[in-house]
Amino acid sequence: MKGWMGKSKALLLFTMLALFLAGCGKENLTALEPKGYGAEVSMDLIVFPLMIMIGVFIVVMLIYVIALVRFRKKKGQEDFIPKQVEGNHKLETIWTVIPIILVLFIAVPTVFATFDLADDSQASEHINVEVTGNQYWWHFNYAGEEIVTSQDLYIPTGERVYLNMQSSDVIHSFWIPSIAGKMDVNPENVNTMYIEANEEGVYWGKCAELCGPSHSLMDFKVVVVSPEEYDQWVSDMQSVDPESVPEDAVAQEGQELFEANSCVACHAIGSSPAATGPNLTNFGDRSTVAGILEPTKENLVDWIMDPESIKPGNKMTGAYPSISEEEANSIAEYLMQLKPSEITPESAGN
Amino acid sequence: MSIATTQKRGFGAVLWDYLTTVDHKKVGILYLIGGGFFFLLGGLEALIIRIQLIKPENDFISAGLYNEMITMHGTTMIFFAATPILFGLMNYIMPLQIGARDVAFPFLNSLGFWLFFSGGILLNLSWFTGAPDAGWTNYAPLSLQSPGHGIDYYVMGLQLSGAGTLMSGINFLVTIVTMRAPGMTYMRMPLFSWTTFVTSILTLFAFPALTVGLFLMMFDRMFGTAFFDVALGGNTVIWQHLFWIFGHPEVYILILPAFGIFSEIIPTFARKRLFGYTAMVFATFLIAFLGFMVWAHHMFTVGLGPVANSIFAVATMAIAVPTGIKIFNWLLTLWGGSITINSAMLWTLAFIPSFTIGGMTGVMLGSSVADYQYHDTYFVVAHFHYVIVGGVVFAILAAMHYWWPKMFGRILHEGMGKLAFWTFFIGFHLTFFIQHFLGLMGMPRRYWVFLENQGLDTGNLISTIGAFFMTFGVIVFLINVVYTAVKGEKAPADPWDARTLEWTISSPPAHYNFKQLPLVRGLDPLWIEKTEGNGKMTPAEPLDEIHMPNGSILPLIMTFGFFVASLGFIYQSDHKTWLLVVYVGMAIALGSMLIRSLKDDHGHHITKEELEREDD
Amino acid sequence: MTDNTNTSKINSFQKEKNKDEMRKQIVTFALMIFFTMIAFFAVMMGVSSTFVIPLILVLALVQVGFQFYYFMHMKDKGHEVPASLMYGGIFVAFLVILTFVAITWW
Amino acid sequence: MSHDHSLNPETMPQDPSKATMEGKHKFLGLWIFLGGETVLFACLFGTYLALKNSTAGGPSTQDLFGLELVFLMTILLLTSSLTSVYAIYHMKNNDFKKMQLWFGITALLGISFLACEIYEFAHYIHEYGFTFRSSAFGSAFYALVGFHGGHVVFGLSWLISIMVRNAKRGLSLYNAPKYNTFGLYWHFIDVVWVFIFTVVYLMGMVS
Ligand code: HEA
Ligand code: HEA
Ligand SMILES: [Cu+2]
Repeated sequence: MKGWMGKSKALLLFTMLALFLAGCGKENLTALEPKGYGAEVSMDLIVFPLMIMIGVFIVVMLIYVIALVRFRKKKGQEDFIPKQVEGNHKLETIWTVIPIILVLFIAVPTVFATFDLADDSQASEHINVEVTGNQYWWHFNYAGEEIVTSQDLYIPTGERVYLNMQSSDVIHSFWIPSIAGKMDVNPENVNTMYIEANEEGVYWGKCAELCGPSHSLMDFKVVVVSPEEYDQWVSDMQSVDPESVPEDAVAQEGQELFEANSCVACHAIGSSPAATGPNLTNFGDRSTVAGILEPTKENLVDWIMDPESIKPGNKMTGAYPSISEEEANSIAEYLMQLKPSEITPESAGN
Repeated sequence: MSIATTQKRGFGAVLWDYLTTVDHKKVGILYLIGGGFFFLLGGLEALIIRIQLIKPENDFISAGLYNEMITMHGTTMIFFAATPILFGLMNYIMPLQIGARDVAFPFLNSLGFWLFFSGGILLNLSWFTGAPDAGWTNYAPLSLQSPGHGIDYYVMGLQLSGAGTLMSGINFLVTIVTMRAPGMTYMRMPLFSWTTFVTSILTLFAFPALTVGLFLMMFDRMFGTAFFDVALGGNTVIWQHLFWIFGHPEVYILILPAFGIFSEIIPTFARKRLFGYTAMVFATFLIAFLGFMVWAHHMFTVGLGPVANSIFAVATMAIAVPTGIKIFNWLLTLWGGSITINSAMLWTLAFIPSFTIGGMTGVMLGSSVADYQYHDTYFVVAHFHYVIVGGVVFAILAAMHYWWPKMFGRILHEGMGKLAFWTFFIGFHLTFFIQHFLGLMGMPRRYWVFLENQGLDTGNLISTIGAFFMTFGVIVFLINVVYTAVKGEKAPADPWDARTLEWTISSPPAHYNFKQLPLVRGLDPLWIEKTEGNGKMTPAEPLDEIHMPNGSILPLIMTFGFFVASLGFIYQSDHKTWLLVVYVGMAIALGSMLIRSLKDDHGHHITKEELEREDD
Repeated sequence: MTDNTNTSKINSFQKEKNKDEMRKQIVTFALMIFFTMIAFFAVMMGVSSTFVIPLILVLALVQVGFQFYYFMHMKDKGHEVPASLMYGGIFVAFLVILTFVAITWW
Repeated sequence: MSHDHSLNPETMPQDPSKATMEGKHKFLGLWIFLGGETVLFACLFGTYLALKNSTAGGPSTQDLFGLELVFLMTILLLTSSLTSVYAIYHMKNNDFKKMQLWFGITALLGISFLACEIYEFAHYIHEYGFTFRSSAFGSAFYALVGFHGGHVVFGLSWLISIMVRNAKRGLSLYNAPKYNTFGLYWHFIDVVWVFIFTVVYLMGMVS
């Protein structure tokens, strides 16, 4: 049995390492393949302590296995009484001092990194986005730019983006595993963190603090584009005319329904910072419907018809009179054609 | 003998005996039964959680129900399973280990049990009307918004049981300070008694924070105060602080007795004195001390700022040092011993690597910047199940096999013991090891569903399979218990060739424990007598009559009063007539308190003649 | 039982000791009242807050020390366990209050 | 009778409250409990300190508090601490009547303190509309001071019930510990009040 246990541990360790080296999980979601500054700093402080832990674990297991192999009760020596050792000062000193040193090895870089990631002294020189967490969606207001989006956050590569975050209801937590660690979004104060992405792409973001039934469905995306594309996107977004009437007849009808059914009361189109419901200015460009569904019209119709079945406990359910499938279809048509920019999650390489 | 007479009594008489008992051994058994029941319930909830997560976007249970499930699982396991089972063991074993006939406050002891039990029942009543759903940590303001009465049940249930736990803690402290047998100095106390002592100190200082937190929560929810109401200037972070000022010490309340249990079992089965006894005692105190200075490591992402995060990060990591001292002392106790491996020892040996892994992920979590990634993911879930299941649950199961003969006079079946161990052990690592990776791969905790195509499917499936293995193990253990009760081998006083005082008296012990208090001549008193003396303790006093407390039904009635009042509090926010229920409940509780203080109770005496008659 | 006869028969040394202690406690009490008056007086006089807040806090601590050591006999023999547990409680209390003053608000 | 705990000159021990095992247990148990209470009140103080400026537009400390009443309350409670010491002094001299008398005075002082507190709260509610629902500050204030008041109420009921119960029984080894334990508790209430008048009222008036 003893041998088995020792081996099983070795095996576990080995698989652990193998998995680790191969990298695992979805590449735009996992924290193990950092694509941004915060995630890199965290990764260093994951790997280095892990190495120390593996070392310590090997030492512990060595003593353990040898003790179990050598000092099992032997046949024929049932009455053997081992020497009753009280202790050993030298050994005890060793295993007090070495862990202290190891812990210091971890502690020092941790403290430096903590201060590094909390540094917001340069916030004013960089892009600032006000992030509002809501049950169960995210609102992004680009400070001073008159740009408002929901669910999809666009940022350029290689630049720090400061997020000033507050919640409108309960506590949420803003997390994009491959770009940066998480930060809580509290109702009573503004928390600031910065993110900086190295590679273009669309990264998965998640809410990490239990916030109600649909907590697990409060996903969002970070669309990382090149600085040029970002500038392009900014100017596209700034030139949106919220009043513009779509060409397609169904979509026109949809727009009227959108207003008649008081959808507009909650959902702004344009740069209004109001955040009762998600801003829909660039809905047609969105990577998802409701943060989790494929961006198809069918999904949108389903959502409009019965949001409760998709996100239990959401605040849209019951906020408007019931709607026929046909009406929902028109509204969906209208929303899907809101595509103000060429720069989309698709172009960023979804 | 007295056991025989117990068996011959009718069911009603036995029941009445347990309902009114103030005997620390029976109270201990009540704790084990109550805690065991809640463990099964919590385990069932865990199983439901795992079934829901067996595949992506599963709809085995609804989103709301899932949140209720995790909340109840966490709350039940921590407050109503692990803690009370450990308190039951302390109740039963500690007085025997220090050579006492009783605890200092027998009445309070039984009151403590009933309060715990009624708290658990109250909490679980919420299943009928909607259980709490804001996680076991119950963060405001989510908990304030939660509709229905689920959270109210959580608040009142924990308040009741918290009061009970605090009482037990005080009781243990006074018992250890004043009731040690002659010659049992502090530095001769077995480690399980030491950890009981330190755990009680932790209880004493940690539970008041929870009490206050729950009070504020109760007032915010039921009476419209504004502690956590941001609109009126409240601050939700206060709840988080209060909860974790309690919550972190609470995890050491769980693990320290577990350490104590292992420190008893290892020397017994290695036939060797505990290596570095003094260092072990010292490390226990150090862990307790540091345990109060790290709570904000649960709040690294709250935005407390880099100074607070750094301080708490470093303090957290420091706990690795005293814990390491313990691990190495156990290893060195094994080293050079003559090791017997049976079920109790299997659980113990499995603990060392399992807990070490859990502790090491703990230190990794303590690195605040890394925690920005780990926090609220399955990595944390993996960490704490490694320390709790691999530490506390293993310890409880080890203790069951070790002390079962003492408590029930029969030895648990070895074959079934081993089967249960192996299935549970394998299942445990299957379930939780993979969760480290799930967390880092981007799976937050408390997720009702995980979406398809996120690379999380296989890991979750493996994890669920592991949970079924654990279930199998638990069921085998239950069968073992039943089998042993019916057919188990009878246990002698000292079946393991052990070292401490509890093994000097019959299994199970007479209700006064020691006919004559033993004279303790050193650490491991029984071992000393076995190697240097005649194998029996020398009495420290002549045979004389023994003073024992009287049983009483009042603790149960008092608890019933509080229970009723709690229900009243929960529903008075719907309709004020429920206040009547509060008054009735309080009247019952206060009335029985009054009776208790007005009616003198001097206890009873067991005469010398009776004692002599019981001499076989 | 008749109290008067009892009292007279109590060991006179013990009685003297009790009296002595009582005298100390009255002095303690007088000091406590005195400190209280200083504290209230300082606040009512509107002494500057940078000075008065530390002052009243120190006065409170001293008063509480008196309560514990004299009125509650923590200075006496046989109070080692209560004293150490009290220190434990005070330590935790200190941490708690420090936290709430220093880091609950940003 | 071998189990008669009542005292006579021959059996009078040095300190009757600690002569029996049970007495010792009670005394130590209460001390330990007070260690826990320290943390309990620290949490309430902490909450108060964190929330005391969150008045949500309602009255603030300076609008509300008046020091005269607080001073009176302080003197009442401090004095009651001294009278309870006197009572214990008489207990140690085995003078039951005087002990009851001084404990009686203690109870009266405690009741007057409570009356002042009730008056104070009523005043805030009626004059300023300041309740525990007004603001986070209101909640925290009433929670802290009210919790202390609750302790006073509990202490008084405890004292009165042992005084009544033992009025005709004289001092014994069975009831001496009860009085003594109560005395300890009462001092602790005083300790907490010292911090309340300093931290809540005096510091609330300084700004
Ligand atoms: C029995 C319960 C128990 C125990 C013993 C521990 C022990 C430890 N825990 Fe754990 N913890 C929990 C139960 C427990 N924990 C729970 C329930 C949660 C989650 C609550 C929730 O959010 O729901 C949690 C969460 C938790 C977090 C917060 C994570 C987050 O939410 O983001 C952190 C962060 O620092 C942490 C750290 C630690 C550390 C450093 C220890 C240390 O005590 C471990 C020390 C042990 C060792 C280190 C191993 C042995 C030592 C050696 C072999 C010596 C050499 C070692 C080194 C030099 C490293 N724990
Ligand atoms: C003592 C503490 C303890 C223990 C022992 C366990 C034991 C287990 N826990 Fe956990 N767990 C917590 C404390 C504990 N847990 C806490 C505090 C949380 C956090 C909650 C929160 O987020 O708020 C948590 C959360 C938690 C999660 C995360 C949920 C989420 O975040 O979404 C998961 C998921 O796998 C899980 C699984 C398990 C499993 C499989 C076991 C297994 O080890 C269980 C094994 C036992 C059994 C399988 C029992 C089998 C018996 C029967 C089935 C018989 C039934 C018969 C009758 C009732 C008559 N637990
Ligand atoms: Cu912790």
